[in-house]
Amino acid sequence: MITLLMLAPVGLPVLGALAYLLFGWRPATAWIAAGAAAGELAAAIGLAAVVDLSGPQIAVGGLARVDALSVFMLLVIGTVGLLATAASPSYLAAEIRAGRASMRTAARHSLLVQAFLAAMASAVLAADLGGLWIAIEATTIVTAFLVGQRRTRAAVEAAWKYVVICSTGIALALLGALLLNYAAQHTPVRPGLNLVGLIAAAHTLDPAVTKIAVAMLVIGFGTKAGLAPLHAWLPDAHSQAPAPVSALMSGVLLSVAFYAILRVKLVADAVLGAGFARALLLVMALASLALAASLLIAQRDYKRMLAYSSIEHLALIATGAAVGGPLAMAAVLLHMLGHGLAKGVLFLGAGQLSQTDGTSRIAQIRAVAARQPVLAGCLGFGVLALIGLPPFSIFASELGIARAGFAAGLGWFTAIALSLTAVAGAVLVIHVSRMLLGTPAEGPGAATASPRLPAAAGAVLLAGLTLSAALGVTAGPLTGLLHSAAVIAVGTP
Amino acid sequence: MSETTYVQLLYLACGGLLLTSVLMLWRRELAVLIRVFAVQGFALAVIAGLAALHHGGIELGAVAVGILVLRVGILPWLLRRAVAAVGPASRETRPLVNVAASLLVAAVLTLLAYAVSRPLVELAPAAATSAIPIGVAVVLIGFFVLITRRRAPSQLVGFLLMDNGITAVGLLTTAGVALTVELGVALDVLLAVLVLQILTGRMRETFGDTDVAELRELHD
Amino acid sequence: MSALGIVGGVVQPLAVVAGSPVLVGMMRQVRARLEGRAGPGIAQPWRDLRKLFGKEPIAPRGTGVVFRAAPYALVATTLVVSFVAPLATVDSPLDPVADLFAVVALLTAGTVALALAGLDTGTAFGGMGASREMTIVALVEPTLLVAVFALSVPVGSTNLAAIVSSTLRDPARAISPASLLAAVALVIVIVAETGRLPVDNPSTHLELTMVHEAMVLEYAGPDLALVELASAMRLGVFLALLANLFVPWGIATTAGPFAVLGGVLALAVKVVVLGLALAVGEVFLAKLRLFRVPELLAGSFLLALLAVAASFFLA
Amino acid sequence: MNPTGLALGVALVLGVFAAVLGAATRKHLRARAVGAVTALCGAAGTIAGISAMCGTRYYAAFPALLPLSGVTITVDSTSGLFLAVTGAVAFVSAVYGVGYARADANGRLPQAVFPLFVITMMLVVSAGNVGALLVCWELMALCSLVLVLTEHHRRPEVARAGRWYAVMTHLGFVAILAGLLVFTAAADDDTFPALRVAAHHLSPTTASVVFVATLLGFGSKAGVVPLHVWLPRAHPEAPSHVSALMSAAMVNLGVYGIVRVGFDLLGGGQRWWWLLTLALGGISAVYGILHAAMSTDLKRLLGYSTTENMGLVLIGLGAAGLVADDPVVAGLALAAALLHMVNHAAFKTVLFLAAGSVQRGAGSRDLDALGGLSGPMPFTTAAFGLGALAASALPPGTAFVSEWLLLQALIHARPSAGAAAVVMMPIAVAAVALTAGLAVATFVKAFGVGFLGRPRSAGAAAARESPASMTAALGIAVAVCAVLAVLPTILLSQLGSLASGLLRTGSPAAMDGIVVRLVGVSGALSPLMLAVVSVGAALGLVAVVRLVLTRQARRAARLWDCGAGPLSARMEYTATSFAEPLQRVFDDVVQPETDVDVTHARESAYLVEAIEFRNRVLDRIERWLYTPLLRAVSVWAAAARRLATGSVHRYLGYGFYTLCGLLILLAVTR
Amino acid sequence: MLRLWRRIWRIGRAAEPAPAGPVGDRPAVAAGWRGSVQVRHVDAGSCNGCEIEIAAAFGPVYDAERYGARLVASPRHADALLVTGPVTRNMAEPLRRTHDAVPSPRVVVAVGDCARDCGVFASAYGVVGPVRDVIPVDLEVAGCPPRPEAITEALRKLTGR
Repeated sequence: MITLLMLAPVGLPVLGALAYLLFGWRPATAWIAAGAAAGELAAAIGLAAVVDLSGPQIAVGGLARVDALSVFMLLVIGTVGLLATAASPSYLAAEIRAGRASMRTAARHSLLVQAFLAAMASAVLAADLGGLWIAIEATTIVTAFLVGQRRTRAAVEAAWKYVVICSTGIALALLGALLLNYAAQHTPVRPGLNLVGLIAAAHTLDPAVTKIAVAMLVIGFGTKAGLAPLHAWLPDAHSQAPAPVSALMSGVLLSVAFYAILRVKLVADAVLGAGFARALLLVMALASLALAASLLIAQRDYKRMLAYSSIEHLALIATGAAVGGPLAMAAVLLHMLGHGLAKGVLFLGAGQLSQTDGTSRIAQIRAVAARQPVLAGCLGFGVLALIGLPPFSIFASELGIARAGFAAGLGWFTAIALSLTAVAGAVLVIHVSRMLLGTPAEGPGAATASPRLPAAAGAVLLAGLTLSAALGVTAGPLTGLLHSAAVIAVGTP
Repeated sequence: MSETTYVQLLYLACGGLLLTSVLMLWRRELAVLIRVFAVQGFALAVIAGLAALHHGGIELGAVAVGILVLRVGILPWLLRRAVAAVGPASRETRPLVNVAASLLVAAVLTLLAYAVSRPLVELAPAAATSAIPIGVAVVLIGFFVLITRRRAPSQLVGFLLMDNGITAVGLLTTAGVALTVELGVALDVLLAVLVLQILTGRMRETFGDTDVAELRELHD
Repeated sequence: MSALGIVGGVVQPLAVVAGSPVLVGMMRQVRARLEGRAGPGIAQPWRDLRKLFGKEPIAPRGTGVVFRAAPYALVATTLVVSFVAPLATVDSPLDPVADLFAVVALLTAGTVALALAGLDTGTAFGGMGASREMTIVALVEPTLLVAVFALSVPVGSTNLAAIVSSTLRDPARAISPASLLAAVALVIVIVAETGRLPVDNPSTHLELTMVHEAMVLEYAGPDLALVELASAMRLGVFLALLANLFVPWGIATTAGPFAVLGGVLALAVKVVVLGLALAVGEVFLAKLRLFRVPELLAGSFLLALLAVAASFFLA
Repeated sequence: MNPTGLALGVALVLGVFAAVLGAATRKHLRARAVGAVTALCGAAGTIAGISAMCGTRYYAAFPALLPLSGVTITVDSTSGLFLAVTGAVAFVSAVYGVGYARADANGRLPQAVFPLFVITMMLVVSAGNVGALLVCWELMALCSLVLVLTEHHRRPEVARAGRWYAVMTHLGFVAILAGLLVFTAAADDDTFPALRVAAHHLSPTTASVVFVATLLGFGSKAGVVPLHVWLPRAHPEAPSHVSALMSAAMVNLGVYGIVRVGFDLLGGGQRWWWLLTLALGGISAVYGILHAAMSTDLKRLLGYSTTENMGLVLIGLGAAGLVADDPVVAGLALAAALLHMVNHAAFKTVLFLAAGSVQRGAGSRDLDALGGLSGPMPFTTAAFGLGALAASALPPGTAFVSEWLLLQALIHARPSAGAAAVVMMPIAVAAVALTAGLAVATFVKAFGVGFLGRPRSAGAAAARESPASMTAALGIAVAVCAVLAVLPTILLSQLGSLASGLLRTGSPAAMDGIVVRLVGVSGALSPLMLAVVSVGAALGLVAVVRLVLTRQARRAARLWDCGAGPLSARMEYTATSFAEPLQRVFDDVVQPETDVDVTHARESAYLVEAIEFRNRVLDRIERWLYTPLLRAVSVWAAAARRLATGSVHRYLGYGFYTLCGLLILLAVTR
Repeated sequence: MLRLWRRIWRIGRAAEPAPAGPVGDRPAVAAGWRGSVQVRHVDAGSCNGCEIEIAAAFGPVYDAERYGARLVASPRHADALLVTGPVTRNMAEPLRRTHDAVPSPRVVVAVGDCARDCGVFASAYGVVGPVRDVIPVDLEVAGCPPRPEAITEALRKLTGR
């Protein structure tokens, strides 16, 4: 039973992928993707209940393991996955109508998205670092073609950069994993790369080797998480990928990669004490924040803008992780979920906008609020959610991170991070307000009626915002899970 | 096989590994690069084979065979296809850093690798582990190739060079990772290369060239 | 509310209303004599007022209730001040109103009413006069307040009666540096506030140089009478306040008839002396250009501020 | 649940209900429904506030709300004052909104957000822990931002104002956040009692960081110079009932923050904090009123006047903190500051609502295009006139009493305070005095040019009076203003005990219902007597003149135009020309920009065809502080763009160099 | 300043002693003014000769002010209009308006021959006529220009002093 429940998050998308492989994309199969994502979410909820009742579970011959932290990540994947896949049918239909895609492309898109979901689910379910690494590398491979789906020059360029930079980064992580394995091999218990075993054997691991390994792993997985220095693939890939894929990549993939860092950090803290990983993460986080904030200021493309905002948020998450402690970790996890929801909504909304307006330049879009009030409302409130205004949950998580940061004696770093976040937030508001507000242009072109937001897409956007707002008001049933996940992420001192 | 033979062969193979890496920095023709890469793959396979013989693991033997197939057979073949498809004009790599400087950098990187790898060697001093720095050096040289080579296929080679280095480190740490993981890793690398090869093709279709440095459309 | 206060409340407004036009007439007479003219006599302002009250009131078209009410507000505020301030008697019928800040603000309120009336006419001259008057007020009021502050700090109260009786008790205070600086500052701002030379020329016929006159160009008959009466009363009240703040001697401290009579007489003497000095001074002064006036007022503001500083540091 | 909690709960429920109505009802019912329910909500908030001020405290904790933080509600007497003010302003604005919003701001979003704005403001002052305070603060900012943007599709300035507001409020929030979190880090948890305990063992540096950060953050909300730049943009561009709410209620919350953190939580603290507060207040007061005096946009003028009045409040707060050793004077200063805040709320409500009526009735808020409104808009004119009287601190207006109290506090500050106070007090008095003088000129301009005289534009000529709901709201606000003006005693005793509670001292003022009598120092004032005597004198005078002196009827005559043709409205003094002498006086401070364009006739360069003169008064602080800042930011942004050139080699290089550097570091430091 | 003092001291009173009271009728409307009249001067087209004499009348030597007459800046403040010159076409309407602006009771004094019968400008093309053709005249002062004594006397008739 538990095995089945643990296989479901991977299996359902794989079945969905098979369905698309066999039947292609058509109205009848369009909603399979969302169904699989919903199933994944349901399985995640089921697992959450199981884990809550009877603690961590192991299945599939020790290859898969689930605890509160991974269940929480599964919930993030399921939720944002459901949002993205639910918005996909209308998105793909519009792409096909516009002649930018064919039924075959749509089928391949859906197939790859399912594979993507499966890869991410297996990443968080993996019981050892090797499996985790494979799953994360698999996400690169799967999404490469999604990024390059349009086959335009820009799309190919983005895909190339994406694959080259991510593969390079992830190769460093592999080296780190191998070195960690090497260190583990020379301990009495030989835990291999098993995540639990490594922590258990922490006191016998060689610190010097672990240090090198952790550095490689953090930089490597940091690449996938969009942290500096190997962040540069992110704006290109996010701006070129189809909207649902961008939503998934930004909303979930980055978090999943960061989940890997969290796991590595657990080992690092157990072996080296909190200082090393904290310093590494803080430096990377502040560098990423500074970079994202600087590049956001003069940003001219709203999808790239959203991508840089993802870097900023992952940097904030990294700051929280560097701070450590139950409050910071709970905030980090909540931030992942909140960011996933907000960024999902924003990328889906941005997709709608670029479909209707045919451009992703900020300067070419004006007065959306007057033309498409619902879409503008979703984008506007999405940005407000993203910059951390209540009632959206990012407010609560940013507050938690900041509070923990000041309490942990990292006041200056937290203050710098907060200031940079504020700059980024201010800039986001300025850019988006330029697009949303104002009087619609008069003259030729203004007469064409603005297409209405498809009902399904609108519902998805509203649902995402509502969920984000609800989470910001109260975590409700998630509270317990959040706390136990945070306890796991903090590790045992 | 005696201990000395094993050590000498191991060192020979590792030397080959480093030498081929340096050669890849030296030579410009893509075809030559691929041949050198195949040789390096062979050296890697030898290391794996030696480890299998020395430790007597069947798993390691399978890994050696796998490496042979993948790195001497499939990957050079894929690379050759990628190069063959591009016109003769672009069969030569045009490095962003000239060859002399590249070689100098490679020397520095090797030294850095030695310096960094001291704790690795000290953890379990043995013949194999003392060669770990070479693996690390290959990784760094591979990274360097990645950031200085303009042609898509040569960047691919750089990536594979890194990967070879990592595999070498894995083999030299004598701590065979579980076979499933090893398989997964190999599969991922293969897929990554496949993806990159397909993308090279698309790049040629859309840009008419495979000069990566020309990919400057997406910027701020 | 003492008997003395009630007596003062009755006597002072009467004295001010009756005496102020005479004061103005006297000042004009002094000027006339110094200019070699015979002069119309010191009762001339009363003759003018009597005649104006007998004339026809006029409602210029386009003006509203503000225009009508302004003269009454102007006179009423001045009357209230003369009612509550210790001019002839040291007590006030309404002690909680006899506050120096309140008195200054009341007098300013009257000016504001007149400026609004000027704007209400909608003529260019009315607006011009109001604009200039408010510019001057904006600079005069701070000086007044700061000077008041300087006088209040040593006493520890802004109550007029308290200040006056404190000076009576401690005569040395009248010649303290703070007091002298404040006195000079007050003289300057009173000159500005009452529209005398060198800030404003009350007898000008040239609209372009007018300040006070420009605002009242539309008034006729009784309205004009009220305005003229009010400006005379303001002059009288300001001079009386100035006199009593620095030289309070002679003011009635008991409610006896002789004391009150003495208080009124002392007030008359002090005000006449000040008025004569002002009139003589005016003969020797030319009107300043409007944009030189702020320099003068800034100077007096500085003096007042110095007075405050002096009262803080030297106390 | 005690009466305070009950009333607060009712207010919140009503507010949410009004928001639902705003989102759900049909267009023609919406304004009425939202207005009525929001008014009730405001009334309930006022009741809650009054009840809290009378000593009924309310406490509640909701640990499940706001993940990771929890929400605590504490309504004490300090909260009560602000709650009551907010509720009252909300009541009036909501009634006004029935008529006003129907025409101008009747969208679903603004109507739904308006009541939410009200309740978030109420919640800010009711928050009992840092998390709740911060969340409500941001919700309030969010709601006000949405409301400011209501008319964005009509005027491009609205979006610009919204951007300024959003950025400034966001940065201000970060300052508050940092300050309070530094404070919280030293405490057991983030509730106010824990913070009060923690304040005792806070190091002076940390306490200073907390105070300065929160002062900047809360000060920016209060529109304190140099963080005021958003205020004269955002307040004018919002719909007028929102402007009133923002300018009369929201800015107060900045004061609330400073009072709460500075006096209540930190418990006074170091002298230089309050010197800083006093200095900021003085600069704000003078700078604000100076720009108000130069403004020709009626609502912009009112916005700058808000900066001025908040500056005066800060002077009071600063004086209170500065002379904290002398409990009597400190209490007096604090009570004066709070009274001035209440007074400002009252008259600013009147003024903004009246300005809204003008905008609606005459179609413009440019003083240079108004005039002659006393005929067609008598109620509005009367209301604005009384509001202007109150705002210019002349008796018998509201602000007169509080400024009098403030000056009394400054006068009596001397014996106890140190050298800093001795230097600062004269300067503070000079600032207050200068402000008072300029305020008179400013409001004479606003009222005289805007409402009196003759109409300067077709819109003003065709002006019509606002509907009954708007005039009723104006009437209520004017009535409150009048009561505050003549009977401040009913409020002052409460404020006195509130101030003494905050400073932990005795009450500074005693009241006998009519006379404000200071305790411990001499000083008494009776605004009621003053008003009665003034009005009595005026009425008596009218009687004497009408009955005794003149018996002739008024004759209507044409305006004296020197006998030339009829005067046209173009000959009237405008707001610009009215302020011109003042502008010349303060030339060096405001630095107006003037351009003269001379167009010559084609035939000869000596013949002039047209001369165009433009005169603009720009915000100098904006030009000196923000323009270079913005330029620096854009330079920074341009430089940063070189980080993302699109070269994959460069991108990989970042990783390579970092890796090498890290490896070297590891090799060196092992 | 001291020089000015000395000069004032030396010159003393410049005004000539007041001549005997005015002879002739006082306008009836001026009866209630009792020693006070405010005068607004209107130049309806004069050659400025009369103006000089009016100025002289109010100067120190003749000092019309001592009888209670005073020049004012606005017809609203005035009781009497002192009109000089023949009424030109351009000044006819302004003169009427000025007269209308004066609150009653009011008088009009035509000063100089031109104001009385157009003098040398009679029947000139730009002239409407004497003042009485435009507004009612209560008092006339003859002379071209009239002597200051005459003007003063006319004013004394109004003030009654």
